[in-house]
Amino acid sequence: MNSNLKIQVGSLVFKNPILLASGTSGFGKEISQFYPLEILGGFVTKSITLKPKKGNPPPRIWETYCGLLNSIGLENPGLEEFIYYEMPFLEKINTNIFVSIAGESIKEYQELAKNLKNLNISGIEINLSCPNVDRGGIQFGLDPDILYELTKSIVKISQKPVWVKLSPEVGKIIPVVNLVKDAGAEAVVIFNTFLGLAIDWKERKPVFKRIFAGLSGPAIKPLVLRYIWEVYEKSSIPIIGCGGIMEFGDVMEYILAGASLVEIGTANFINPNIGKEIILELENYFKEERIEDLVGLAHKRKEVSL
Amino acid sequence: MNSNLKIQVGSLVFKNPILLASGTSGFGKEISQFYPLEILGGFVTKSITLKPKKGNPPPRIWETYCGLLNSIGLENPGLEEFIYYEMPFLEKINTNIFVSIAGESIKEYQELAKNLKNLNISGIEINLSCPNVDRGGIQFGLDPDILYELTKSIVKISQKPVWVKLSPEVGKIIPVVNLVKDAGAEAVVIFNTFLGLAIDWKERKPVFKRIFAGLSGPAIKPLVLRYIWEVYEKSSIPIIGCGGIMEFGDVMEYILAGASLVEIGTANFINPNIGKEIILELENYFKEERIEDLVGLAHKRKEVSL
Amino acid sequence: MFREFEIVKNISIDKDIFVLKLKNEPYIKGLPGQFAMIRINNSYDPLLLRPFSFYKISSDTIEFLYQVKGKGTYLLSKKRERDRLRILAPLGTNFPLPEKNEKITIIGGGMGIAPLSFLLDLLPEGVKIYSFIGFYTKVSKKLWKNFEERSDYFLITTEDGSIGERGKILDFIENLEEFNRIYACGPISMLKELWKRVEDKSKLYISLEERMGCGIGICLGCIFPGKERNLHICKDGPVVSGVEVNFE
Amino acid sequence: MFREFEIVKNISIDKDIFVLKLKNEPYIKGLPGQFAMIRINNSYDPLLLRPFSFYKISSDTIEFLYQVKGKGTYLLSKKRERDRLRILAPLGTNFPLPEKNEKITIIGGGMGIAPLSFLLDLLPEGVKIYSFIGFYTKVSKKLWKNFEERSDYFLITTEDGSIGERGKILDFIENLEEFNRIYACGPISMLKELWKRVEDKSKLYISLEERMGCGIGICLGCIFPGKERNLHICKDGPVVSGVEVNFE
Ligand SMILES: Cc1cc2nc3c(=O)[nH]c(=O)nc-3n(C[C@H](O)[C@H](O)[C@H](O)COP(=O)(O)OP(=O)(O)OC[C@H]3O[C@@H](n4cnc5c(N)ncnc54)[C@H](O)[C@@H]3O)c2cc1C
Ligand SMILES: Cc1cc2nc3c(=O)[nH]c(=O)nc-3n(C[C@H](O)[C@H](O)[C@H](O)COP(=O)(O)OP(=O)(O)OC[C@H]3O[C@@H](n4cnc5c(N)ncnc54)[C@H](O)[C@@H]3O)c2cc1C
Ligand SMILES: Cc1cc2nc3c(=O)[nH]c(=O)nc-3n(C[C@H](O)[C@H](O)[C@H](O)COP(=O)(O)O)c2cc1C
Ligand SMILES: Cc1cc2nc3c(=O)[nH]c(=O)nc-3n(C[C@H](O)[C@H](O)[C@H](O)COP(=O)(O)O)c2cc1C
Ligand code: FES
Ligand code: FES
Repeated sequence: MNSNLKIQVGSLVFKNPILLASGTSGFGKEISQFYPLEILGGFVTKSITLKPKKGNPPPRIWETYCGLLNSIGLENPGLEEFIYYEMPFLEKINTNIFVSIAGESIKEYQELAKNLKNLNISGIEINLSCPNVDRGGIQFGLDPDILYELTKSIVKISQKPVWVKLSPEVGKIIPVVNLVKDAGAEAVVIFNTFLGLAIDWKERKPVFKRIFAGLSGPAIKPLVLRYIWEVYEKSSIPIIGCGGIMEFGDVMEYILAGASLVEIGTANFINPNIGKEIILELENYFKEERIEDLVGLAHKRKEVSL
Repeated sequence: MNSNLKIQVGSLVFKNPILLASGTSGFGKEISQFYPLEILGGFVTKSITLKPKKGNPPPRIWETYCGLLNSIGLENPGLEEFIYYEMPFLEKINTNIFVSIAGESIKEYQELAKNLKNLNISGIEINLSCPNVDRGGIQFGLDPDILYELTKSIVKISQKPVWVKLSPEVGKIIPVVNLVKDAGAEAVVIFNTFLGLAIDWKERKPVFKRIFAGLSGPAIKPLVLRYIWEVYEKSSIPIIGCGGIMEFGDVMEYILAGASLVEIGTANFINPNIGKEIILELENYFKEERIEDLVGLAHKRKEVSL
Repeated sequence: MFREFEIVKNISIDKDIFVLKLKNEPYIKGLPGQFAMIRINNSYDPLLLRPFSFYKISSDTIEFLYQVKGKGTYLLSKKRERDRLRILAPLGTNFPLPEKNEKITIIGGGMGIAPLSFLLDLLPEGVKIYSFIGFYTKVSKKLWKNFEERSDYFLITTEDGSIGERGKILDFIENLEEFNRIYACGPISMLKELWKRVEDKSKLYISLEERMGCGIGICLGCIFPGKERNLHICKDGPVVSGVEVNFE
Repeated sequence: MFREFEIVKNISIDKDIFVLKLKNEPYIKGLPGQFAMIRINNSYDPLLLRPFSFYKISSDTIEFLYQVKGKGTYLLSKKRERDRLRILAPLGTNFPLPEKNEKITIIGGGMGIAPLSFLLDLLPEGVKIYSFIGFYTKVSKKLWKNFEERSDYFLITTEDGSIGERGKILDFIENLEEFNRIYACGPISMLKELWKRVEDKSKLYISLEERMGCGIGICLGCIFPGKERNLHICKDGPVVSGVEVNFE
């Protein structure tokens, strides 16, 4: 292990900046057949809800140019099954485990937080940004009052580090991240998927039953980086970057733009070893320097010559 | 020529729905070495400004996954040179020619419109969405009052069909397109480029001097389609779709989602024959049906089973 | 599990139909019904890996039978010997083999024959095999030779009658109850009709298809409505028992 | 102008350096300094075509000399004989040929030697040729043989001294004024220094590089600050006269 990769975010220390993103590695068992999850800086679970959720009907995924549209709809086993069947495995992994939570009401989020309180996890990631469900999800993330109240109460109830995962639909992002910070979150996760649409032109209808779906993958990287840059410039909350990270160089872009940690999503589908492979490259690259010193470095190196 | 491809938008008839997008084929001379521009449904010029504009310093382009970031900065010869050196060529092309205009003030836009009034062109596309300049451009497109006043006055001054080209930065799009419609525009062009950012991680600095740049290309297609869908559902203004069209199937997606015409941008760089090739495929496909009947058809075929 | 293999050959055996043969090194032990996710390009367009059932595996080579459908399979068809492909395999469930002396039927539609052909290769001696395979139109004998040779009874149909009987394959199978096991792979409409016709659903093994995001159970994209719960085809399948699914 | 060509060979002649040879059919007539935009993949990643100068053209074949730099050139290096590439060519301006009996110098740095080697092939007899080429480190003789053979005077340098003289190539050229024409291609820093040192800038022809979006003048991406106006390298260049550019 290379200690130059160590980085602190809020009250937690991460052995390296690489996490796996919510909903792209389930509860860890599958990927752990490829490499031990403890080498990761952290792991974020699939979002869980209070009750089990069947998710959306097929088709649930559709490929676009360098992108993936998904309409999974938060399929998950629910809190109870999660605690009984998934936690025992997760608990034993020697890295930061974040449980992602999603609810249809503030009360549901709170209920989830209450039940996670005594578990051996590092923190909670509030998913306020799922585009594929009817209630909760993205709408909550777009209402400043709910956003603030919700975050604040989860911070209080859980008494653990709380991250808030935002949607690109937020639009003006600075007021939002400031709210989140004031509410006590230790970091913001930028972003969940973008809203997108595909038409099956041979069938002459929308691909997805819910019409819109969430766009992830390499296509979105430059769009997300733009917000990472902006938030780093104008706010002081630590940033977890997420969106389109496929390779080592992409991680470097996120770090230099201002992200302290990154989450790898869709890339796990294309290469289940990707987490390990990127960490090895980081260990190699950071022989002399500390990754911490590179966070946001590109801001100091802009030559504004307009 | 296949008359099934004919389509009317506002007061104009287009022989097919394929146009080349502003800034991606200059003033037509280069592409005309590949095929006669008159086979196109229409041609939109590079945006012109009142005075010549040198544009931004290099680098001006950067490739992302399935995308292109550009920071050209509206380099153009200015109104006068345009009229003397470019119009004589454009005038002779037997298709709809739109001149794209960009200004730093409402007055500049008006001045441009005044001077274009007596030219033999089909209409004016107002570029209210360039992300790569300091004044005018995108900011105007985001201010509802300016947007309305500007559009209205250009419609009045030019006495030609006017299209307004929007930026994805508009956010809530329905109020905006309704404004544009009320102001007398015959169509909206959705979209100009998305704001994006890239870091040259080896150099550890932003790629572009202006930091942000405009993202185009196949990566953005699902994002734009989502707005096409929404505007078609909730507004009655004709839609010109633009963003990430690379192939025949992409055109079909746009049409089925609700676009009456499409503009091809970045694809011209990857294949200068693309306009011709897609038109040939359209002629082949629309042997029996009229393309007009497919505009927005996917809306009738959604099965909302949530 | 995610490794690179060298192409031995990749040739067309019929219109739009190819056999891809890889050197089985590093060695994969795959069973009939299981599949591989193939990374087509050394780029992110197409983005996702593509799933293909094993068609034949020996100690030296691995074969796939595939049809060119879209961009991924088109690009795959352009690969040549000595090119290398990254492959995630073996994945998913397999067809359970019958006992000696059982009477079984194998029902395949279109490219669905791929895993069934592999199953045929591995059936124990003494099993009585009834094979029924259907295509839309005439296909090369290379595609069905293995079925003809290894089966005790063999029937082929095409919808346009250009080869074998004219019609859909299920219309030519009368009594399904006489078989100890029924193995099927093909279009969803065929599987559905078959499922409805089989009384004792525990005898039925079908291989399902759905768009796959990952092939290993992490994207939850490959959903199929199960009887009790969602089935994820890449993990709970592709081969499922008739009792697990719900075609209603 | 945008057509498909078959690869005859694509082989490494040094570390990360390749020669790509295409069948010249459909026939292209290209001049030294002109270039081609090559579509690397049959997909949109990488998205853009990549520019490469002609290295050699005969009635049968077209050759490029290229170095693996990033994704595009990496993927290009994996192509093999019989693969096909779509190519937009010929593009841009060329080096004007000298008159008989002129005394010229050719100055190349790194991969900048590609168009200069082609220029050498086409020089009229009787021209007195002084060649100076520089690399960072040792390169295969295959790369500079043509220069050695065709020049009246030939000098090679490497920055680490591993072959030829140690140092930068420009440090070994004393009197530039004695030449009727000066042809150069290489890193921008080299071109800049050279430009500053040449008094009569009309004698100087340099080939410029910048990221290209289209290669045909429609994206305005390939900007270079000119003396009077913006130069677009793909149309106004890549070969420009010393009087056109402004390195200040
Ligand atoms: C477990 C499994 C095993 C398979 N085995 C084989 C096989 O042995 N031989 C073979 O030829 N094909 C097989 N397929 C189907 C094959 O994966 C698809 O044809 C292929 O992925 C299409 O890719 P494409 O890029 O060419 O097409 P795309 O452009 O992605 O799509 C073209 C068409 O193929 C359909 N399609 C795309 N992906 C899938 C998918 N995952 N499953 C079903 N249909 C799809 C689409 O609906 C569309 O109509 C299998 C699929 C699964 C799930
Ligand atoms: C007119 C012209 C002629 C050229 N001729 C040759 C040649 O004969 N042989 C040869 O090896 N190379 C040549 N180049 C450079 C070559 O085009 C680039 O090396 C290549 O495009 C890099 O592609 P990539 O995907 O491998 O690298 P990328 O991943 O795109 O970039 C890798 C590195 O290459 C640099 N680069 C990328 N594109 C260009 C570009 N268009 N011009 C200059 N640098 C670039 C980047 O700054 C980066 O450092 C020429 C460039 C131009 C403009
Ligand atoms: C199939 C799929 C399922 C996802 N499920 C969730 C989820 O349950 N909760 C969540 O917060 N984000 C979810 N996401 C979003 C990802 O965590 C991530 O924010 C997004 O995909 C962008 O990152 P990427 O481009 O690296 O994939 C999902 C994404 C995909 C593709
Ligand atoms: C290099 C470049 C220059 C552009 N210049 C202009 C311009 O001058 N005016 C304008 O309205 N749009 C301009 N655009 C935007 C395109 O017209 C188009 O809206 C955008 O690229 C999205 O379409 P695409 O994905 O098909 O390229 C430019 C785009 C590119 C890539
Ligand atoms: S394909 Fe991803 S869960 Fe099955
Ligand atoms: S590369 Fe597009 S204008 Fe030169």
